[in-house]
Amino acid sequence: MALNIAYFSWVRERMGVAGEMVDLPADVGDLGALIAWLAARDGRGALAFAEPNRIRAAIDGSMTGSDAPLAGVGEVALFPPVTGG
Amino acid sequence: MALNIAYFSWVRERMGVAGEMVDLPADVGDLGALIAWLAARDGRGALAFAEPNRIRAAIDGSMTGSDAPLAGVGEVALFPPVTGG
Amino acid sequence: MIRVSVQSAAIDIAAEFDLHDAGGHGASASFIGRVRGDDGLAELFLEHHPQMTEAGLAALAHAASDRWKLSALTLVHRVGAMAPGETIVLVLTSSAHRAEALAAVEYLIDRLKTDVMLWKRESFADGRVQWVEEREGDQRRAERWE
Amino acid sequence: MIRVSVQSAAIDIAAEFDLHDAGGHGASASFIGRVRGDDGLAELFLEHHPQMTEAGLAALAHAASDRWKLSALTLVHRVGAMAPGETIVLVLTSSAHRAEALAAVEYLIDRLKTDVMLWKRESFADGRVQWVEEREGDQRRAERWE
Repeated sequence: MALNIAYFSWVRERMGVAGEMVDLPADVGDLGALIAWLAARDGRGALAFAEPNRIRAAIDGSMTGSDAPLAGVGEVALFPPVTGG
Repeated sequence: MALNIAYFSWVRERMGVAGEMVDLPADVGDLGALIAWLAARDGRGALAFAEPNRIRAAIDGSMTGSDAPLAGVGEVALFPPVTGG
Repeated sequence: MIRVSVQSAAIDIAAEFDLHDAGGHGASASFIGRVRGDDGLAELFLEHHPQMTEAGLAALAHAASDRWKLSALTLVHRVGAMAPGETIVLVLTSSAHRAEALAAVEYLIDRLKTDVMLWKRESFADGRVQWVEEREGDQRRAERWE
Repeated sequence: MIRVSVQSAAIDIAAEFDLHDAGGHGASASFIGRVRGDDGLAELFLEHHPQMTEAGLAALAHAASDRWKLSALTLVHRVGAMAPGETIVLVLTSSAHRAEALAAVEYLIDRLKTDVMLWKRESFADGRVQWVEEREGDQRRAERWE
């Protein structure tokens, strides 16, 4: 499955890109699995996602939990806790 | 004892004056007694102080309860509950 | 910096924000109360005690700055006659931290309604004139801070 | 009237108060957050998501206006690079009643800190650059509203 991922803040810096389109293996079905897959894929992923509990996610603009399914999703954003205001 | 009294809001209107200097009988020792004495003194006092629980007071600028003693006091203000803000 | 004013002139919100030195503080919170033109209200009159009202506001301002770490506090209350839409009161606080600025504003406006010698009189288009009654909710809100 | 803006231009407080139509409301409450120059901070940079940040602010604004009876709501957040003293965020609400205006401001600033896609990066005079960490207290304050 093709999926657009956007990265922000230090996740973006560690990944070295603001976003990418990935071709997801069939067994990566939810956000938690996506984060584990990115962490295992290469060195920059290992660095960015070393602490999955510090990663937050939004699917098509809505913040969501790590059990959110990926089927039919347009864009996933991965980032540290937000710090606006 | 001579005492300055200031009236505000509808207490002032019912008393017909913004203030007065009264010569207090010796047995009028606290605020509650002062209010009762004014209510008994004449018609306008009876009107203004018909409901003592609706009257608030300040002594020399500080809001105070009806058991506050009057000895040594400069000015007493009598008024309904405040409604600023 | 504490600024307290009881004034019969209109309250200039922008000028007060400037005076408050907005640029220097991490967080600023404000409350503005205005005359509501409900039920055909034509004029609101605020009666005050020439000295005690300002002293009451100043006491309140000092109580707030004892209670919270504030870098500035502005408390301006209008008195006399005003028309619907005009500003009755401005409360403005600044602090390094938002929680303190916000709490202080809420404290000041709550206590202002129960602790300061000010009385509102409403005049309506149909000729009715009435003194505003104390509201029980105001008393409860003010007591939260004790 | 709801106004939401995510902008890289400086926030003009006076203009926003005017736009908000201050004259027409009984009670207005505001919060202004500014860059603090603590520890030799030289620049604060706010990263955002071009579409989602504004959508998040709009969702928050609508949640507040569903929850309280507001006659106007302004929510302006700056993004990009800014210097100490500059305004990061302005929250401005109006209502017929003070409790609603004040509660809505507090809700908006609390949730803004946990629900909207914005990230702060600090650059210091000595060359250090760091992403601001989430504060536990912010999470607790935001959860009060659930």
